[in-house]
Amino acid sequence: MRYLPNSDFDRQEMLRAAGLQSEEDLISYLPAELRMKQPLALEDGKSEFEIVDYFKRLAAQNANGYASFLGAGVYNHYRPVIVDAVVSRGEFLTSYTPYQAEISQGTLASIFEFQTMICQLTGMEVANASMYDGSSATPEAAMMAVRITHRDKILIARTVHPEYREVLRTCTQHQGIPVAELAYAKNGRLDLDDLKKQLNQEVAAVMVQTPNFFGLLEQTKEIAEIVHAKGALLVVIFTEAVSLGLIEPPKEADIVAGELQSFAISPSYGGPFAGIIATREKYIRQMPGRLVGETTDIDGHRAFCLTLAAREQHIRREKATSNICTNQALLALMATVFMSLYGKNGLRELAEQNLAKAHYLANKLPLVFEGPFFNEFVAQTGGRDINSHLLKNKVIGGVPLGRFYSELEDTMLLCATEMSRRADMDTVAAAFRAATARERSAEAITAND
Amino acid sequence: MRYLPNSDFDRQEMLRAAGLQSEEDLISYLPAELRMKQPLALEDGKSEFEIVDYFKRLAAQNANGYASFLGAGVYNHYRPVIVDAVVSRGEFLTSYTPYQAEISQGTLASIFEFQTMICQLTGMEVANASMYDGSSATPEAAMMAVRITHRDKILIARTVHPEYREVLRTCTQHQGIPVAELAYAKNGRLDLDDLKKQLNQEVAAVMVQTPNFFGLLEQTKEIAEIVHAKGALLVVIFTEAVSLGLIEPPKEADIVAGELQSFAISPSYGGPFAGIIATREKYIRQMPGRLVGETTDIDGHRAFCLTLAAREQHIRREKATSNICTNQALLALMATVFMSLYGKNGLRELAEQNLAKAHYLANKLPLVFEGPFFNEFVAQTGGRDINSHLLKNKVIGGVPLGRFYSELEDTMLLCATEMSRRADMDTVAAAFRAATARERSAEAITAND
Amino acid sequence: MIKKVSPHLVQNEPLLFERSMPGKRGCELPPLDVPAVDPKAVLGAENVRAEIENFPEVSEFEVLRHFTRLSTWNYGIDLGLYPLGSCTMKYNPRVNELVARLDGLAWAHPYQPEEVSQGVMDVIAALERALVEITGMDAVTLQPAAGAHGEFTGILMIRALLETRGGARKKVLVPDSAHGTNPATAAMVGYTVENIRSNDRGMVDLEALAKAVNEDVAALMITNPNTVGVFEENIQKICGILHEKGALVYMDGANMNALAGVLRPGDFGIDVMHLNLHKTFSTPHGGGGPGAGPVAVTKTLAPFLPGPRLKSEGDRWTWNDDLPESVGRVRAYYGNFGVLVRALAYILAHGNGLRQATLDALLNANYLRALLEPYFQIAYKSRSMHECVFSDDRQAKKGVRTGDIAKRLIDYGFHPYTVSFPLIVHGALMIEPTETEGKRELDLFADAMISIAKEVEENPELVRSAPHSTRTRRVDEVTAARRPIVRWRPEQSRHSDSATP
Amino acid sequence: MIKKVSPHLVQNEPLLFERSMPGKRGCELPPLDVPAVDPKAVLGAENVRAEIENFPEVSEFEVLRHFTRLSTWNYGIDLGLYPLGSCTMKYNPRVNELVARLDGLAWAHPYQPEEVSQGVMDVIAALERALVEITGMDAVTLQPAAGAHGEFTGILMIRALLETRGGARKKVLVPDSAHGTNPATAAMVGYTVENIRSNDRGMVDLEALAKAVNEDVAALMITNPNTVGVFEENIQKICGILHEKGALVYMDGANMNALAGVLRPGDFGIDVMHLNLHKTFSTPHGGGGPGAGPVAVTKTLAPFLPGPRLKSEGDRWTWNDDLPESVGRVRAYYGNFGVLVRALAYILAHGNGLRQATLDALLNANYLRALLEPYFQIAYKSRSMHECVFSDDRQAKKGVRTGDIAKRLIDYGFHPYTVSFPLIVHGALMIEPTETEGKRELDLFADAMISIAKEVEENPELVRSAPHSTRTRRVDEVTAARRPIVRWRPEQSRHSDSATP
Ligand SMILES: Cc1ncc(COP(=O)(O)O)c(C=O)c1O
Ligand SMILES: Cc1ncc(COP(=O)(O)O)c(C=O)c1O
Repeated sequence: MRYLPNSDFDRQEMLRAAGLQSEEDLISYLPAELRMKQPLALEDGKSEFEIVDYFKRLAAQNANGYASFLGAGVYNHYRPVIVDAVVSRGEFLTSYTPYQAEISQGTLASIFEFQTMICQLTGMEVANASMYDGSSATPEAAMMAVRITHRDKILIARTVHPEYREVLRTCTQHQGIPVAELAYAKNGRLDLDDLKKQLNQEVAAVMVQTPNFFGLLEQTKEIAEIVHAKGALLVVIFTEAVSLGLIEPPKEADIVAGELQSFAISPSYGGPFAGIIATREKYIRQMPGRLVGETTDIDGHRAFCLTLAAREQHIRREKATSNICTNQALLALMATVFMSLYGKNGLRELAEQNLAKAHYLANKLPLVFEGPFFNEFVAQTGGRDINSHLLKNKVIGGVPLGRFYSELEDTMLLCATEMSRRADMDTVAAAFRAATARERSAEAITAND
Repeated sequence: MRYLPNSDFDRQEMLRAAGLQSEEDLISYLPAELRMKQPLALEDGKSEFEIVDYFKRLAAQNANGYASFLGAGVYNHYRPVIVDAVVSRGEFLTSYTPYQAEISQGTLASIFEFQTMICQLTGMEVANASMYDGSSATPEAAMMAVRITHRDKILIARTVHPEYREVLRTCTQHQGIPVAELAYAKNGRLDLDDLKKQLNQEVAAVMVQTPNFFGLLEQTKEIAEIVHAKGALLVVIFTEAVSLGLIEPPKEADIVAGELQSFAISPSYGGPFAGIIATREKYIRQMPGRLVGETTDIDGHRAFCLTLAAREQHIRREKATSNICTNQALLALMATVFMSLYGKNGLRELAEQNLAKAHYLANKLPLVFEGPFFNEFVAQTGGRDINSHLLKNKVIGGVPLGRFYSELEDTMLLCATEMSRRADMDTVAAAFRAATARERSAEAITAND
Repeated sequence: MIKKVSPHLVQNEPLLFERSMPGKRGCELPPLDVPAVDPKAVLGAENVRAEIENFPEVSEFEVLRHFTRLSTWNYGIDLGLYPLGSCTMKYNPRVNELVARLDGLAWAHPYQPEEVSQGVMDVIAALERALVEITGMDAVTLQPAAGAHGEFTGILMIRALLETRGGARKKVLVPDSAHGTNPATAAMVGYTVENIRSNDRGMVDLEALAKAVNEDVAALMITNPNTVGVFEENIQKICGILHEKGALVYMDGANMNALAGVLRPGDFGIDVMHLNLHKTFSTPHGGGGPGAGPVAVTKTLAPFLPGPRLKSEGDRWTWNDDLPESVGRVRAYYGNFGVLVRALAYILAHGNGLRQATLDALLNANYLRALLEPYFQIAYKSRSMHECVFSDDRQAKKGVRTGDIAKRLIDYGFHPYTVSFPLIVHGALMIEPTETEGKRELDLFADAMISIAKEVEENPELVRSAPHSTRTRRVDEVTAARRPIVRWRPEQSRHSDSATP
Repeated sequence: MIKKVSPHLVQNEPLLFERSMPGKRGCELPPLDVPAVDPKAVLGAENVRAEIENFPEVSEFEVLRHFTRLSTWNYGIDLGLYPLGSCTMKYNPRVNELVARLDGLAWAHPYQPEEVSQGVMDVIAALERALVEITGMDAVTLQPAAGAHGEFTGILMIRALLETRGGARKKVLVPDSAHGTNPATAAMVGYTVENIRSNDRGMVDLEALAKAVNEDVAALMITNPNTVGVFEENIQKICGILHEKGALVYMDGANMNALAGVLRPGDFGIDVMHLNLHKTFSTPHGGGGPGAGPVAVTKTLAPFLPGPRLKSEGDRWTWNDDLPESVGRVRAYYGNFGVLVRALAYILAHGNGLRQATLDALLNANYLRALLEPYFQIAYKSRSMHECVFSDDRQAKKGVRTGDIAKRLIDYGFHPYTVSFPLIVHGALMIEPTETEGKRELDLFADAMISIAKEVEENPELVRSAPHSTRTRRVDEVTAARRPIVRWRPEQSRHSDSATP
């Protein structure tokens, strides 16, 4: 087998050196009744050519070359070519957690850069080396708040990504952490009155997302004031990292939990992505996840190493801040390369293009909410199956919101990014218009009857 | 511009250090009448996204996902993924000719391996580091023979790739090297009688290709005896390197000139490929091209370096064996990785699969020649446009030979490799059958009229 | 003598921030094909940020060169043996990287209509099937993002099942040899952790276990082969003890590389287990992830699997959300799909030949053990499976600890083994070669270890102060933790490092 | 002080043949879907070879690791400045690698029907157009595989033209500063070569030229800017002198990186020229190729271009073979197409901004010249364009030659400049930074050069015996040439190298 470097000759020599007669001797001492009698019911091993062929056939069964207006936590941004050039270097790809600092300075330095850039973007003081994704960072942030405040209730806005909220529920349900949801107002943003109503001294954290699931900016400053007045922490979640190129960072938050998929991580049917948690310096020892710190080697040269491991499972075991171990280093590296490439001005221009594209499209559609939005917005479908029509033209429309919000049955969430071509947006607009026109003429016919 | 690392601030500082006022000063001393007044009539620089998009659109205008039975010097073989993993390493991709041996041992060692494997494959004693391609290696081999024999006439078989012969003519026409062609016999192989007739004491070299352009094996042993008896050199050319996994190497040749495209080099509309010249040790100083030799460093450790540079243009100038400078190192590296991966047994199995596929297809088609063939053969079309019919079914048929041999107007050269699927071969066979059937029924109709 | 490496040069490189210069950038956008909008106008001035302070400004080539240079400071499997015990650092086939990047897979959006997602769904279905076959369990979820996440999912399911049986119970038992994620997981699901001691053969002490198991115990989390590389020969009895009291058995499958094609946890009596695709199934470790930690369960537990679940409807796949007993999602979307593609590609490459891979993994570990046992104290006399664990007892007498030997290995051109884990072994050296290493590399490693053992006798200080030949010498981790600097700030840098200009 | 690099370790690695072991392989084939045939039966036993003796047998991972390790012994532009004069070692954008590998381009067969080749033909047409615009010439062929091949093509065309005018003539004039390919090319086309000396400003001596030009002269091959980096300010006069005698002017365009967007050879009076796409247009040098050497000509010479030529027929491209005056093909198919794709991608990226790239190339060279002139003897006082050439005169007094300084630069973390070329400069140091280097890297280089200049004064032996810190130290090239070993054979190896196990 091409992946196995030992020849039969090698094997014989090695068995002899190990004092064994045959390969069978490697396992013959194991309980006989447990040893497999039959080979695995898998096919024979395949050649590389067949493997490529197999996946090409499967890949061809999915949407290929469609224009898409899906967002909802997974965004369609350009991936600069340099990103794969970097992460394909075996020295990055095939190394593991940099426990051995002396031969892992490449990974360590890049994570240090990552942590710094995340702080610069979010307005936080410290950031970790990555979480699995934004959805799993959400309960981690909640639990962190519980540890910090010694309170145990969580309030989360209904405008947070529905699947993130579901993950939060899954993770908190058996820990005695009650979770309640906060309504949104007519304008699609957190209902501040509901917040005030539900907030009390038991609440460890209030969790909001901005831009929220509807694409709208939440009023994080106002929310922070309300939350802090009751001694709770404000956790700000983001799913669209590109927005941070343009939008005021949530400096008033105590914890920021986010998803960096937008930064050169391909959608990949939902993963692997890279989550982060960032916070204030004073909470650093309550953070989950790996942290890289700067230090020196014995010659006094700058060096980096994993640090504050006393928070982690391999040292603290059941008292650790989280059980997280393997995280998303390579994806964080992609995001680091992406941020380095776009840089200060590029990231802003990127965000501005997203803003412009989304507003171009939104201006042509019937919107459900009025507030300021970044690159997503909710449009009224009036119950018409616009998506099926678009799909026939190789355009994937928006995410129907009925599946997450029963009150939004006849709406869809659309996203436009720098990748959205004007012509495709015009196609979407036309489909909306056509659907309305069809309905109007249908009404006309009915009226005439 | 993203490729230019100097900021405007850098530029100002550097201009100052260079004693210049402005960028204009870098060129203001040049003849004013020559300095461009207008900017280049090119578009504005494009973003990476636009570049990718542009080439994707062009790529989509070519055959994509077609089955193909084209060969004729460019073969459709599987390219193992490791090849690109290796040649994408910046240390290989972005270095140049290894003049500075101490920081080029990677390139040098791999060329040394390449030279060795080419010798092992061809049965020659020495091989160079690469030529542009097989077609340009052909005149280089001819001129080498002229230098060695101090004779000046070249005989080349008509069964050598027609474009190689054309290149030979282009290159020799002004050097006082007459070139004559040798006919092929009924069986599609070199006509030994014609060879004997044309061969004389003026002939420096006889050049044959095996497998020849029709896919047939030439009788190189017999030819060698005839050629050597007259004191001429035998140059054996190959275009299908995979054949060397199975076919007796041309040990009796004095010079071997070949093309390695089959070894993990993509067809790329005809280039870049990698040619080679291999020969006997005694002719080494008459070889063109780079050569890597083994030596030691001052500590006595094994090391490699470019050697016998006294043959080359940068030392010998007008007396050099060739003007070749930049050659095809990265493609030679691809071939090296390919040979390493397949190895002794893999290469044989690969060749056997090619043999089997070609014979499967050939057995179903009307063949023009009878001799032993490897993975190409000539089929009779009877003047029917089989290719157009196949093309509609996303199958590219064979190369029509009329364009190269007027006497073979109604034939095509087909190639089957390990990539040819049985089903596609059956499609080709059916098309041939259908064409005959159509004609027969057309004949029948005509007869009935 | 050091045979495997030679001294050479590597490029220095400052941090990106130190390389930054106003006005540069490494990526450009196409011209906007719609009217620009004024951010302040549409978002409100208060919502528009000032420039991102100190964010880097660098050209494209500088970015590539920056990270290329950084990469040369790293060691990876591609460069040589990486015998990090418990991590199964095997070859990462490059074809897997290629297929995971095919447009139709890499650019599939999790919310795209199912009718244009059948290919990705097929990948998921095929991998679930293969893992069911390999583990001998009944059903698999691919949602968890890593081993620890899988553990969480599995223990949560146990909790959910027990609740339907009258109560979640209080405790999870964890052998003292277990990986840190096991107790941390149990705690995250609201259980208290009770340690079970190992016996002198490196296995769970049956008596201690039997004593500990009672109606308060929800589950045992067992690793098999365990972290000392020893097969828990009483695994069936162990499962029996737990099951008898209505408790369940969770198996940490991190060491599945010792079993695939040879033994199936489904036959042991295991109720739930996770797999680490980034270990057994060769998806790249990437400097610390991504991973994937599928969880396999028995029929009994299947209804509790996180949703949604794949369901076939005629000749097509659909996502089924209607799972009343499910513990709920453990993450958004469907898992680390890109990792799943790679793992499936790996499984296809071996097919039923996975058994040979496993046997080679065992052989390599046993070969190394045989070569090293004369020089290092083996932790347990029991037979080893895929890894062998030594103690530094002999070397400690000279004042050299496992961490020192590890650093000295770096000078010899190897990535060290896992240091000081498992905790039950005094000064552990945990060595896992994996099956993708050949005899030549193993011989060089054994030579290096033996040579270091001699150095410990003759010149322990040489070992204690290693590494000596790396760009960065022994790193001061204590200072890093005492006064943490976890981000760059202008002028604050701790270094006095003329070597990074 | 050495700032740019630090000592570190690199892996050793034997040759593949030394790693080989019977029975291994790194690539497998799908099962054959047609009946196997017996080679001896269909080919004749005498035509079937025995096994390939000593051909390597290695597993996939070993192959990858082998070449990865080898790669770490190399220096490339990706690692740092590569100021190899005359070679224009600039950044190789990675997007170019991506687009050249798109299936529709990389897998296009040169004989596939034109109706399914319009995209590749469009690439060729677009690049021809762009090069015509950049050079100011009238037509371009993309067939030649490299610069030297382009020279051959160009001189051949001159010969063909002259033959239509009554005779090929005998001589080609070549300035003594020319690259070795120029005289070698002239010889290959059957011309004798006459050297023209340069004046003390580093330019062609007009008088010497005028004297040499007569009816025997077919052409002058001139490089502009020439190999000392100086613009031939009399270029129009020079062309006039040649043209007056019915001779032609060939321009070696290797240094086009100094001109693009600023000056056009078409305006100088040049008749034929080549471009090196692997220099000016950034296609990767790949350890010594591939390149591409398009040739641009005036209208007069266009009919002589090698065929086939692209021709537009309505809205599609077709290949035209009907070119009675063509010199004929200079290679099979249509040129190094994959290289052409990369060059076009590069041109699209800059567009009319190529001028800025050129200005930056000039600035970088002039900046370095200014920094180094106090320490090294500049070859000519004339203004420099894209490269600056020094002589080792000052250092030679201490017994240190340009080759020694070059080797010492390696210790400082740089690839050396071009050594001992052009020949007219005594002990030449030929330095071409290119525009894709930034000030920081140039400053480090200047520091290194200045530091070495001081070492020459204080400790010349240190420089003479460099490099000191590389895996391979100064290589004995003399022995290599005296008794050449150009292939591996079992037991024959010259090395006593315990460092490569
Ligand atoms: C035995 C064992 N269990 C669990 C884990 C945790 O797996 P992961 O890192 O994928 O979360 C590891 C990983 O190191 C391990 O070795
Ligand atoms: C001035 C000059 N002319 C010609 C050449 C030859 O070009 P190539 O190496 O592409 O054949 C070179 C290349 O080094 C050169 O520098």
